[in-house]
Amino acid sequence: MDFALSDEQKLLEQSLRRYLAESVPATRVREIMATETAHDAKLWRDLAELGAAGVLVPEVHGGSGLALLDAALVQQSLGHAAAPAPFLATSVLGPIAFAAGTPAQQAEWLPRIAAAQTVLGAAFTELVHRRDAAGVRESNGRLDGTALFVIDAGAAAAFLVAVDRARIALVARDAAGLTATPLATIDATRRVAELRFESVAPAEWIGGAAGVPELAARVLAAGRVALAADVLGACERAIEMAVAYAKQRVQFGRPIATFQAVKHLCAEMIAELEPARSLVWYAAHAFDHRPEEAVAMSLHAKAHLAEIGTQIVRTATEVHGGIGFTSEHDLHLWFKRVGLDRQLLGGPEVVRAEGAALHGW
Amino acid sequence: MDFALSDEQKLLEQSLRRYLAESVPATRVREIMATETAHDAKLWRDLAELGAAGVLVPEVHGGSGLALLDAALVQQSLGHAAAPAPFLATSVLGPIAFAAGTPAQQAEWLPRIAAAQTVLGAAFTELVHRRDAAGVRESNGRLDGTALFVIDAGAAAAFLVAVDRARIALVARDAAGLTATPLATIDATRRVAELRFESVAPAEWIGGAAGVPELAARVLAAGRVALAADVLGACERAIEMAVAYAKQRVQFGRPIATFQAVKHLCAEMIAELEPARSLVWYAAHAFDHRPEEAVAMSLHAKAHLAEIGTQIVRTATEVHGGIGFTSEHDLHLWFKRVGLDRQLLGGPEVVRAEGAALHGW
Amino acid sequence: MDLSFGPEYETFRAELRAFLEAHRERAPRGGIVAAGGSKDAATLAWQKLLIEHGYAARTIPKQYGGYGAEPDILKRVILDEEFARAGVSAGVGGQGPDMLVPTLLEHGSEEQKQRWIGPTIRGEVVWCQGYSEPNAGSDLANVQTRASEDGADFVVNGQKIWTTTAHLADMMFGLIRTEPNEGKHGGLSYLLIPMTTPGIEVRPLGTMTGRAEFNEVFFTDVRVPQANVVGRRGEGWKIANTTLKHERNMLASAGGLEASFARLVELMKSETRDGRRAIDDPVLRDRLLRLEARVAAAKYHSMRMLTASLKKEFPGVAALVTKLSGCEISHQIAALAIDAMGELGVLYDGSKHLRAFGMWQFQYMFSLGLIIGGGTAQIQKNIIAERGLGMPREPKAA
Amino acid sequence: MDLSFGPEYETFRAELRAFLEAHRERAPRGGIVAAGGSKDAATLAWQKLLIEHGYAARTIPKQYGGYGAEPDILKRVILDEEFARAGVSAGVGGQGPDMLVPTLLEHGSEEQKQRWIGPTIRGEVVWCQGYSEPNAGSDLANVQTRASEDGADFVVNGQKIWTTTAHLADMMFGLIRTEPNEGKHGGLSYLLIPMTTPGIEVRPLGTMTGRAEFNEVFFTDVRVPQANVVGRRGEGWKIANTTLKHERNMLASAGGLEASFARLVELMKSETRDGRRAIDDPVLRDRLLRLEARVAAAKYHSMRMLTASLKKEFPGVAALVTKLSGCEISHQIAALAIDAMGELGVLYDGSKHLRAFGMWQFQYMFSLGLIIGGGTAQIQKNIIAERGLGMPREPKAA
Repeated sequence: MDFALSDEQKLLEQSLRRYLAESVPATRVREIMATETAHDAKLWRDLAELGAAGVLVPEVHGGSGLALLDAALVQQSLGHAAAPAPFLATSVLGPIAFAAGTPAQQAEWLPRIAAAQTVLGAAFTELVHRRDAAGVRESNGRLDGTALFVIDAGAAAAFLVAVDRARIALVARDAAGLTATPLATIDATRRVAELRFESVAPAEWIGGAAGVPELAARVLAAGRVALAADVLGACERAIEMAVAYAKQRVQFGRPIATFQAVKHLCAEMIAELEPARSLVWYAAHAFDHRPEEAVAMSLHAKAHLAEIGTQIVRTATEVHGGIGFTSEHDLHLWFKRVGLDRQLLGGPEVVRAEGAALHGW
Repeated sequence: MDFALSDEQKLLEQSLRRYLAESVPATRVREIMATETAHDAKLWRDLAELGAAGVLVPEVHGGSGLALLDAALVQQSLGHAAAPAPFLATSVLGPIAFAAGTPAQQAEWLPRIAAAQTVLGAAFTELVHRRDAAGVRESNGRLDGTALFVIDAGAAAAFLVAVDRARIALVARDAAGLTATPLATIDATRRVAELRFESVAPAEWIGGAAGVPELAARVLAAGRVALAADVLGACERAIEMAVAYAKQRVQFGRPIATFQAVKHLCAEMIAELEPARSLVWYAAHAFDHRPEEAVAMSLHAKAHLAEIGTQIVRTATEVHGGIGFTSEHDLHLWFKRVGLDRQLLGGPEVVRAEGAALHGW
Repeated sequence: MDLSFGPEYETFRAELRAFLEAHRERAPRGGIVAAGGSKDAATLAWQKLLIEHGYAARTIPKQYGGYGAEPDILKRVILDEEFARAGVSAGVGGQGPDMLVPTLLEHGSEEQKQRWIGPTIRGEVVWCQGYSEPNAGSDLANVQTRASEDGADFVVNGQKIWTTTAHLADMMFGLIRTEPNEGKHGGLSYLLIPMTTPGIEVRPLGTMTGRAEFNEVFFTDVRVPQANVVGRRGEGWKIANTTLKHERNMLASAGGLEASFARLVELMKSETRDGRRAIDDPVLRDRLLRLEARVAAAKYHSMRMLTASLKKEFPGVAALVTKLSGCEISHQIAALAIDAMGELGVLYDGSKHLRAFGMWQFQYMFSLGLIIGGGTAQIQKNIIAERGLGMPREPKAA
Repeated sequence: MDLSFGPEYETFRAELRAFLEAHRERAPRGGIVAAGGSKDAATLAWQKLLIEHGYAARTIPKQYGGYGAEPDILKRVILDEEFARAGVSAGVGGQGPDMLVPTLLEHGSEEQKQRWIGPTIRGEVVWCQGYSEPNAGSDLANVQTRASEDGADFVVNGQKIWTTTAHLADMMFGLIRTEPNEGKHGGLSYLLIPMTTPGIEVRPLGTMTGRAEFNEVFFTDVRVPQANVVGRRGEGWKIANTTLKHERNMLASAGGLEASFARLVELMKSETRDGRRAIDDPVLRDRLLRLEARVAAAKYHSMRMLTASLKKEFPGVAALVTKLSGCEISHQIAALAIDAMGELGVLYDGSKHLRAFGMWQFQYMFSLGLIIGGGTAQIQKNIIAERGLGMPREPKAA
């Protein structure tokens, strides 16, 4: 027994980081996010070749058959690069959902996910709560209503949709009666949308029209761990940038890194981040190996990373001074990425309230 | 119009501070707090001579006839000295309560308060909330039950007692059926007690047995402003001590005050304290001059000072390093004084919830 | 402590209300935020009307075009309250009236006062501030933009950054290195520079908010008369530090926090989650109450500081801490608004469902910029500790 | 990542449970806190039994009196869990077994190992640590207690402070200045000093908690054999830094947080306000959940760090941050407990109505002392930034 990444996991992480550093630097991120869907087909295919897109897809369907911890490492690397890639919905939520699907569904979708031949969007906000008048309802086999904040909707060919706050339907983007409207957020590296359903016939139910008990809890738990991992990666990057900047920026005749105040800001950031990394690892591990703790740990990871993440990207900006506030400098890409991660699938207060309820408190 | 202390107020504060610095240094505080009642009759008489004990007592009854802002300045000076004196219950809550009393009650009690010829204790916790099975009830003119956390009970000759969470009775310490049991707290400069009532005949009702509308709200508001002022004074002292210590303590070959980290801790303390001082002034002013804001402002002052006060005495202790943690060093007197102030008449969460309810939120 | 609104003030308030009621249609659009660069006819006419009535440039002496009233905090409070309540423009503001004019009154020559104060308070001349540079951020005395003498002129070369309204401004007041041999602080002069001078180039500077609130200004052989120095040559550092103290009267900033807090309350009453209002969530409500106390503290603290400054008393360390907390509270107000909205709170850029035109995210990011700007929080803390608490400076590096 | 409890571990756990069930009556009272100075017969006998079964001194080599097992985190976890669950003493702990023994194993001579390790792990010899001095707090290298040579002995003069268990200890391991000409760091030696030596005086040092957890130790012409130096003369600074790394295995500290958090939950379920339980207050509950996440992070972080240390991997900056957060979490747990109790939370000193013997206030104050102790948080942050993040040191003062 040991509490550490395996050599394979370190290798996966290294190869991803190397690829992202070389092929998706901030300049490239800016190009991709300026496109309509913020989707780069080549980047997505490359992620498949690196074994990332299919990390959770069983080997029999062409994937790597790995666990959520591996997926979290991928998500973390994407967060570190602020990479625009529909990994969360397609490669985390998709396979977790399809694990409850029929053999036919699995055979149809999982190989395409692993090969990065498709993109999925995930309309799961309603599993957490309803804002405004949102809500998708089923009646006589038809879907009506609105789903807000659909994740990775930019280039999605189909959507996993929470219906009646419990069941999950799979709906093609071009289904009759379905309208997707982009919602612009602060974070342009990922695309969120609103889906409007008017008497839409669902293509499929995942696990049948009656739904699968616990499936909603499972996708939410996986999604929240992945979002926590994304914050983790983004914060790593923000700290790296702050430390590097402090070493080279000279004020009052010396690098600002020699000022105790600047040092301590950096120390406080890393002191928050490192234990949080261990928490994310454990939460991801628990998802597959400690089912009784999986949901609680996903909530802790999501809420805790949201809180410290917000603080870290703010502090990193302060260390940069004015330059970190400019659009020209890249730091704000991570600042905003963490801002979106914080709210998706429930902000920290929401998530902690769920945690308390789970305890029966 | 101006937002500042008057010359008279500055004079009152100066004379008090001078007296306390000379006559009640920490060594004397320690002597007084080691006695059974933590009451020093001479100190109490001196405060009367300085016009402090009767600050709120109308001139016709031998007092100074001043307002809560003046009383807050006295309380603040006492907090600054960590002085053991039953000012809060006797000289703040007493006169505020007796203002609603009968002419006879006023004539009997107010001159004795102004002359420091008596000490009152205040059993008002129930006006905020009940802990454990506490509660004093009236039935057929008799009082039964328990009052917890009675303020300034050490040398009290009589107690103002909240009955049925609304009315206020005045009960002599030696009333038949009344037992006072000291409760030891972290702060030995003031004495808190439990009162047990067994069929006690109340000596008097303040404003009649039917009670006075708003009286409970008024005493609570005044008491909370005074506690906020006590925190203010204690924190002033803690910061003074931290800054002075930092200037003389040498580590790594230089005074620790030259280290940016230490400087910034001190800067953060004072940056919290100074706006809070303005808030306390306004809350005290509003009590007499802006009745519609009085309660809300008392809640803000109490909760805000409790929060920043806790933080400031902690930071001051950190600036001192190990020495600030010793019992030999005086700093802990203020650390503990703020700790008690924080909880009396409602901790910050409790007080903020009241504030929200007051808004109708 | 006298905050009573006596009859004189009630009359003042009643007159003001009547004035606003009668004339509000003549006010320029855009709410109460004082315009910093708009010279359209409606704005100028409105400002003229306000000055005539003593509702703008109120304490500026008559001989320089102001209303010439004695300073009176309570009237200042009433003005802020009533313009805010009416939702009507309070006239021309910005760095000219708020920073340059007080500086000229204190340090300017009679000729400079006569020439600039009137047009500035009337809104006819718009100013920008030229202090920060790429290598003089927190270390402001490190200004590199330099002026060499050439006859009666200076010839200026260099670059300024973080210059708001530079693209709209007629004039800049800036710190320029005119005495190369006088060391960091002693070498600077406070110079008034016409923005139309050949050799000045203004480039918008984008920020994380997605808007260009700032500019960079480049100087290439820009000729400025030496007579445009305010005070004496080499005194620029001292004068700029006075100006910083004048920076936008503090009541206005606390008033901004109050207005922002009021909007937050409204937001939390209207936003729902599963049909429950945000304000009914005890955890969010607790954060709201914490902020309300902080906003109140900032408000009364600013009244205390303004009183001291009007009485020419030195309030000591208390005066140094305002800046540190104001932007922080603004940031926290916006942070709570965003959390109360949840996913709706991260919408931006004109998105469907966007609340208040994205104001909250803008405030969240912009207030962070302000925390950084004008000397980072770290520098502010040094100043508080050293000037305010008398703690010794760091020893010089070997 | 392999946290599976395979059959081997289930067996280990089952055996341990059976052992605790069978023998718990033989354990000394006082719960699971490892005794740091108690040499009563029951404690020594219990420790002997634990070592025989491999439940104490587990990884200490057999030749020095230990059980000689390979390090195994999972078994360490199981031991902590099961002793905690049973509420039974986990045997002798303290600075001897936890700090001195690992140091001797790494730096001691064979003779020193033979002489001291066995008696220490058996609890027969109790140790205290002599590092801090009045003028060597955060600046530990500033140690002034000095030893001059006299024949085969050192003669020690000076003073130590913050010395826990000095009044119970047989021996001290301390930093003493033996090489007056070798500069701050190079002049220190790591010396083993019998506390019974004439010239040593121990005085209890009261703290704000009202208890005397610490002592001052005064040395007047105290003779110590030179052979009692561990490692080489002048290497004390280096060796002490290794010892600091060994400081109390990290799992135990995270386990303490977990236990403390569990007590907090129980408290919040039982304390009421107007009949409502503290845990039903959403605001307090939100704070509780925040802390639960922090406790979990600390727990898994300690497992990660222990794994790295057993694999002899250098975990980098991640290893440096544990101390900074652990005491802070403990302080915050106590702060929430106090707020949940309200006025009951400030009772102390055996007061009527006092909860848990005043444990919460004690923890609140004592954890603050720990934040200060062992290098203040400020020094910790310097170390994190400089050693962990490679940020440059401050320039030396001129």
